[in-house]
Amino acid sequence: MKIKQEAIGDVYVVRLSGQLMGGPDADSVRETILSILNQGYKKILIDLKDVSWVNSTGLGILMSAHITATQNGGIVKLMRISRRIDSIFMVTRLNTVFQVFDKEEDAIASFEGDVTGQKN
Amino acid sequence: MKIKQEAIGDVYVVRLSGQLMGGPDADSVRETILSILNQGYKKILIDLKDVSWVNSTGLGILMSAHITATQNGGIVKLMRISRRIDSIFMVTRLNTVFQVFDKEEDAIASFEGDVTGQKN
Amino acid sequence: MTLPQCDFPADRSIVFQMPSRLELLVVVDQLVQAICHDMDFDRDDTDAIANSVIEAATNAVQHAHGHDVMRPVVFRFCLGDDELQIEVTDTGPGFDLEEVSALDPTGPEGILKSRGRGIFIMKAMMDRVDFDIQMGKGTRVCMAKSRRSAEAGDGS
Amino acid sequence: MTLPQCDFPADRSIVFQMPSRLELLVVVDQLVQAICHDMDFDRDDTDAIANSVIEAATNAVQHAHGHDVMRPVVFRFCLGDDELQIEVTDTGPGFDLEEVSALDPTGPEGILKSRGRGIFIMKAMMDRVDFDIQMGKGTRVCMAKSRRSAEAGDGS
Ligand SMILES: Nc1ncnc2c1ncn2[C@@H]1O[C@H](COP(=O)(O)OP(=O)(O)O)[C@@H](O)[C@H]1O
Ligand SMILES: Nc1ncnc2c1ncn2[C@@H]1O[C@H](COP(=O)(O)OP(=O)(O)O)[C@@H](O)[C@H]1O
Repeated sequence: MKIKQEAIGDVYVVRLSGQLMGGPDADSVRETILSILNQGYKKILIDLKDVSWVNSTGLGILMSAHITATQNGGIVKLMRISRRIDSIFMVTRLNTVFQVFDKEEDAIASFEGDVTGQKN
Repeated sequence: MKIKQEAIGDVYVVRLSGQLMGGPDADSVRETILSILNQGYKKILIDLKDVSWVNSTGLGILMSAHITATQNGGIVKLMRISRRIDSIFMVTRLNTVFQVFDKEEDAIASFEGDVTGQKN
Repeated sequence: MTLPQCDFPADRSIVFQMPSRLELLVVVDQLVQAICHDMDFDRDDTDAIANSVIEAATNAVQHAHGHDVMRPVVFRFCLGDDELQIEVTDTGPGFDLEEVSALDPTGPEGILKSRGRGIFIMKAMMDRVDFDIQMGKGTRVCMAKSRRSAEAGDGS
Repeated sequence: MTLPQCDFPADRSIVFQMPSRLELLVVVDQLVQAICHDMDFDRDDTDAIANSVIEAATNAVQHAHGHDVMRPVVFRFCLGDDELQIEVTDTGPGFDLEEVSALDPTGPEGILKSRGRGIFIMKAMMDRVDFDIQMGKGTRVCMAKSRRSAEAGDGS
């Protein structure tokens, strides 16, 4: 799995590619999320466009990101998940935990007023 | 492998899809070529656009088609072969036996005056 | 490997064996996709089967073999007329299926956990999932799924 | 199967076994593509390797096993740092390699034949191809190819 990062205004976009399946992936996503929170960003958007599949360990990585962010007053949203990943989200009900967007602009716009603590 | 056929003027286009690898493929291509020649067509164009790969048995099928056509005063040309199939044509020198075209219009045009006996 | 061999007929069996490396799950995924394509499974069923095999393989690599790359994971596929059967076998310690199945990963407590979804996903996505667990010897996960079109006539 | 087992190390070996059915060559192709992708082979080398494995498998199915679906073809892959080694093993009658290699399939006589290109293709597309033929017992084709980038430093 590869990770690219980009700040768009006060939203920090994390673009993953490859497969999200645990092992070293878990640590690198966790560290990325922590460093983003440490920089003061609260709004995190994970782009899964180039992730072909996710296993349950990968779902755990996303759930940890969610919990870490929430504990630090932040929020994690997802965008551009494939039909295959969507089906695993439905089955595991993670679609009730994460807001998921098809379009980047809608995802970015959705953060408006979501988090009171802005990047300082 | 699937076979579709279409007469465009006096050129008979045979469109293959799938893989060309012997077994039942050999018979169906042979029968197709023979029936085309029996209908009086001499100009045969095999479209390989939707053939992902060819093995040596598949090359043998094409070579048999070439020989059958030639023996009956006809000619077989090929079009739209993938990079992968091209490499196997280079290695086996079948590129010296068959004329291969990238575009259908060029392939069709190339038959002009190729064969004296027209469809009757 | 002391587990009983499966009795898939030779003319319909594909066997695949790989070291316990998570990186190779991408190869497993492609293999399963190709088998499902050959059997004319549709896109959604293919994804469901590939997801389930990956879950079973992930458990074998992580939990059974602890990422010990010298220990192979064995996959057997039986390509039936309308049904694909799959066995994933490891030589790990086994586990208590009842215990791990006790917590619903979609319930209020389970959903916030970062683990415990693998077996649930297999059960949700396949028609049948059985575990043959021999404590201290190994686990064999047996799964099956029929083509949708094959079910069309059964009135369900 | 009386042929000697290969000595690929367990932590780098993938094994694949299938019935003698030409339709399954599409599965072999996808498997080889996935392994080559995992090893970072480029497009052209991947095609060359897939073509060669398909040739060896075609020979095993057609010539060695005469399409007898009860007789499995076994593939072993050793994923080295820079080189992929592949063995394709059948339990057929074997053959006279010198005899079948006598006619050049690109020469004026050979080019017009509809057969006799399989072994030539393997030799042209792989770095190494060896045959371990045991008459009446079986044939094992051993092939290897290195990544181009891996050769870049050797001055060739
Ligand atoms: N093949 C196996 N060998 C040993 N233990 C296993 C195996 N499969 C599952 N387990 C045990 O069952 C638990 C639940 O597995 P699972 O539902 O896949 O979720 P997860 O892998 O996320 O923990 C695992 O944590 C592990 O303790
Ligand atoms: N695995 C094998 N078992 C038995 N005979 C084989 C095997 N591989 C090749 N042969 C023999 O060698 C000949 C040449 O093989 P090849 O170069 O692949 O061309 P082709 O398969 O088109 O004949 C075959 O016709 C067959 O007689």
